[in-house]
Amino acid sequence: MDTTFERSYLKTPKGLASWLFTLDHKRIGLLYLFGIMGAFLIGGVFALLVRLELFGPDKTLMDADTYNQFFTLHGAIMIFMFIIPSIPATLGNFLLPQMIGARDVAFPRLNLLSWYVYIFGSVFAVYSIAAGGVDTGWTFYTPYSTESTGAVISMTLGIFILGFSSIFTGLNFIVTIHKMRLPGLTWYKLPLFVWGLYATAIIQVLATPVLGITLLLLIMERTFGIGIFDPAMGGDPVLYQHFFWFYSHPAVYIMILPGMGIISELIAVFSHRRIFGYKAIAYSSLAIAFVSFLVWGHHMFTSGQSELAATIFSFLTFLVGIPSGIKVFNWLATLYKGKITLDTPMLYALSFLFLFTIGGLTGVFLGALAVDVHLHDTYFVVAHFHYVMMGGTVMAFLGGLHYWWSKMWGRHYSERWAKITCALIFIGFNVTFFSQFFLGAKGMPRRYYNYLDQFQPLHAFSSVGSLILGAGFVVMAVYLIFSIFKGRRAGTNPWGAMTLEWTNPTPPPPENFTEPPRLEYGPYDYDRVAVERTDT
Amino acid sequence: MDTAGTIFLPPGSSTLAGDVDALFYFLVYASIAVFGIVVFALVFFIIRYRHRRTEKLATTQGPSHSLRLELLWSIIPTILVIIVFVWGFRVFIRMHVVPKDAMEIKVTGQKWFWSFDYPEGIATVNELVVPVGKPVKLLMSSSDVIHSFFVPHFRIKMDVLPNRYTVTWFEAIRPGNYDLFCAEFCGDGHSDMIGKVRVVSEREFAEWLETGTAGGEDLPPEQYGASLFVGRACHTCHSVEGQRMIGPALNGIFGKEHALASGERVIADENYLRESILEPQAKIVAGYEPVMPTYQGLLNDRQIDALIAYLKSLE
Amino acid sequence: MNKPAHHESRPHVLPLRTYLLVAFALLVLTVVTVAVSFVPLGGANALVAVGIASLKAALVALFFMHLLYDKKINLIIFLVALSFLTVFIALTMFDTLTRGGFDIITRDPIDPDAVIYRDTISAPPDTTTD
Amino acid sequence: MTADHAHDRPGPLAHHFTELEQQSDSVKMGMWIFLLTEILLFGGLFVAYTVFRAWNEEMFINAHKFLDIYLGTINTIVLISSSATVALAIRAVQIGDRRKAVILLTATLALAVVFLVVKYFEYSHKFHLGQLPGKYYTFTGVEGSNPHIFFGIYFATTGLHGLHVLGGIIVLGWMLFRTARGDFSPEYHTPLEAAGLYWHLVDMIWIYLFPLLYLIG
Repeated sequence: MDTTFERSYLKTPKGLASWLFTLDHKRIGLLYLFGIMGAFLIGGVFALLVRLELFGPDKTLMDADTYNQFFTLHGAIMIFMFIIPSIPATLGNFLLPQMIGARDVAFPRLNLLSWYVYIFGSVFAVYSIAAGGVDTGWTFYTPYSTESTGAVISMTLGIFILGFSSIFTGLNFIVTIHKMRLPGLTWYKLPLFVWGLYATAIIQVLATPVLGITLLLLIMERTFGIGIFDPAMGGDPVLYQHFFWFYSHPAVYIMILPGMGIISELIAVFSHRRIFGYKAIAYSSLAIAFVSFLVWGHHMFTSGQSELAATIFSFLTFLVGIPSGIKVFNWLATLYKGKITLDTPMLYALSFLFLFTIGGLTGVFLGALAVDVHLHDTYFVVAHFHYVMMGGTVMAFLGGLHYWWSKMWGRHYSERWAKITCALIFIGFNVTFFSQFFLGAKGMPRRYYNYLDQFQPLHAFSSVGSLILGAGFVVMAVYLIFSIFKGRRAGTNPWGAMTLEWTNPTPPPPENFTEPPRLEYGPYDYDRVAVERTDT
Repeated sequence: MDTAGTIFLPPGSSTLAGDVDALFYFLVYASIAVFGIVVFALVFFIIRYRHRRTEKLATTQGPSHSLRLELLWSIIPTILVIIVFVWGFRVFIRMHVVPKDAMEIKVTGQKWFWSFDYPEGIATVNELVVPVGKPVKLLMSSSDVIHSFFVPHFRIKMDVLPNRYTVTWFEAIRPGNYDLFCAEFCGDGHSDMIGKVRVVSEREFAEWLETGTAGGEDLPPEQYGASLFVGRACHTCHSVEGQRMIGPALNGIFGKEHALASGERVIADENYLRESILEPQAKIVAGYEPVMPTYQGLLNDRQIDALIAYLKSLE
Repeated sequence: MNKPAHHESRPHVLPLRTYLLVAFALLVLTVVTVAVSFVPLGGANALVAVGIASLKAALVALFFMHLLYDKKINLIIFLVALSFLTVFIALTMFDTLTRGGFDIITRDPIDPDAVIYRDTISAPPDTTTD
Repeated sequence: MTADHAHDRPGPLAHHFTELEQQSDSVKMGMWIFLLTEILLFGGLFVAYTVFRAWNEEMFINAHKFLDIYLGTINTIVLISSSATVALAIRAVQIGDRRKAVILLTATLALAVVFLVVKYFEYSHKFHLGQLPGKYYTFTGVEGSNPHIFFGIYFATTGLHGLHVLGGIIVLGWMLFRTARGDFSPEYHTPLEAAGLYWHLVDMIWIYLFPLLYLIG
């Protein structure tokens, strides 16, 4: 009955080998999806274990060394194996060529290679759990990381390899966006998700090599003691922090910029409204990408860097807040006079707006020099970056995943369960992390295995929230997997969207477009053309 | 300036706290205002422009951009953040310029306790005793990895680096006991690297300096040793109830034979215990990491004897 | 952007002379920079060496790597790499060269050999403070 | 969309590109972005060099005198010549002279090997003297504090660069094979151009390393 299914990228060609050696960007996107979901599961289990241990002071479940390993692994796995590849490598890979009317990315073989590199690097990283664990925190600060007896080398080597995967994806996307666009699809006609991916890719190729050399030098410091970062050999641990944050601060924007791109799509589609201030949103992505390289020192206000450097970094940090603010206001203005439908992806987009605003505003606290001195390395910082990373990126990712789910699989998930889950995640998230703002301001330092009794009620509250959050993700896994096999058949354009990927069959054929796509309207021309929802 | 504790911040107990808190609360109220505007607009638009799936979708008309509005919400936040930057910067400079008349105390962070050396030749562990109303300059360094000196009530935090001095200062405005945390991850004992700042009156401080490290010398040796065991942070890593912690449990070890990491065996007599306190790396008990720092200079002979007496008394 | 330029079906071939001249210039500059390094100029030695190296690098990039004739986007990519490297160096040096501005520490250094320590002490390690 | 065009598509054109020029431009742009990542990878080492040199200029000046300036100069000339030969090899392909291209690429490979051989002699001499990186450093002839840091940076930068030369030999060897096989024509020689770009960058990095380490220290 379903010839579209039989001819779709999911079924042609068939067989495991055709997946493992595929050059199709859509299949590679799905391979990445399985990879990062595995990483999310492992990282999430570590997060829950950490939260359970913190339910009460002293020993609750595990001893201090195990706890230190668990929070390190939670951080390292979530950042390097989940959130950095999350949106670009899965949704980006799946959608970018479809959105610009291309048949594939510029370098399909490099694309597949990047997935294998990702798996290879992940194997190293996961191996370090077996090989004695790592207890340095995901930042690997020297000299602790040069002295630690854990499997620091295999973990850093794993992350070094994962960096190549990130670079390959970024390189591929930049060239694809420059060279593979449909003739006539000019820069200002691109969907904003593509702009987000473009800005992300620029950061990926510019920043990741510095992470590479940082980790190489760290490995050399451990093996030869070359004396650049290790004070015992005459090196400077603060210089390590400069190196590390030169990558890791822009990396925060590798995580959030594609999320912002997704939100731009979702807000426009579910308000059925031309996006407000297209150029401002597009350019603010590039502005964020650029300024993100100038602000890394705000992680180091109490680290012993000079007062002059701290001041410069603080000033530049505030500059990066402005384009983020512009985006939020433009999204809000897009809702004005729209036709707003509250489908699940839109619920995630609205959650994003709510949570990201909190994350952004608390970031201003941390950028202000004097206040940061009090809040640095406390739970306030933990709460802040979870609001940005999880409340921001993960919410956007989930919104995007639900929005394009039918495009990927040709089937719908259960809308009712999806809404219940969205509520669970929203509530669980806020219970878990909002309490941590109070903990941090009260002076609770981060990475504490044990804590003073006065912090116990808030810690317990936060731990309960994490269980709600975890339950939400379990339910989501169930209904999403169920939908792949039994979900209601989806039509070509169930949301009434205007971007190109909704003009081809669902799920798409291997070559994406059965006939050359036509540019009859732009991605947000809701004021010119009435697009109908087509769903079966 | 005196600020009471709130749901956010602990009571401010140093001269700097008022300045920091003022900016903090400015940020809290400004954030609530901005957040309120965003959420109000969000909820209002959702209710006002809600669309049911059953209705037909038609074209929507609304502004595609508005230079005036976009300038408005670019310029106002810019002005706000510049105010916050300048404000934060001014307080930050105050934090970093140590008053000329400050008394200087040497702080050493090591795994996993703090030690304080007074110019008068007194040394304390995990307890910083200072007079109220007098600026105190802390000259800090670490003997192993990076630590961070953090007293929430004083709103100060500064990393303590190996091989280099860093400086911070405060002036306490109220007598009392305040928590001192290590805020930079430093290993298994990181969360137990907790000390106290005891702020006392000028007179009490002078008396304390006279009597040395808070007395106890007149106690029987076992009791004095017991107080030192806590006061010198031995209990951070050693249990006296038999559990394995970062270091081995110390009850009932005296006079018994123990296996060392080198494969040798040793009887735990007075000499061995003394050596283990002053040169901890000389003999490592099998199954433990060589992480204990030396107590050379932190304990005098009488105190070491008292500690040994205490360990002997444990079952 | 990037209108397909159909007239360029054949590559732009530089004359042999250009390559040989550039190679010759590179060799001459190498000899010059080595020679200058034997002349004691103080701090200027470093400047001259880096200046000549940059000139050589520019020759390689513009002619051997065809940046002068290639699509401008490739030149932009190259310049972006150099400018972000400059940002990395400059902002790091803002810290490393200005440490210890407010805190005059009169104690002896912990490890006199530690190079990072140089700027944060007021007195050289061998003078005794009283 | 593609099946009916299959007969007029040139051989080396991959399925997802529409014309050869688009493919060639994409590959070159991709290569330039790769070179950008290489510049920033080495960039970290340049930052370490600059920071430590600024902190301890005297030690750097004293220590650099123990590098062999003659071997360094020879290697610079070798690498510049190899860069020139690879550029000329591409030109030979562009004008359709395959024989000359093969000769020039062989010369490039030979020069690259010479570079590594010279490097090998330099390294083994330093190992012999105990001028080893970091904690293995035993040499006592350098005045100033922590000279092992200079040699640590020396080995890190030249070692990483040496690995890139080794990678270049493999890539250029493959290109030599493909040129000899006749894969490239004046119309299509993009892989050779990309390999050439890589080799020029390796040369360019050495152009900086040489004066920084050997001449001014």
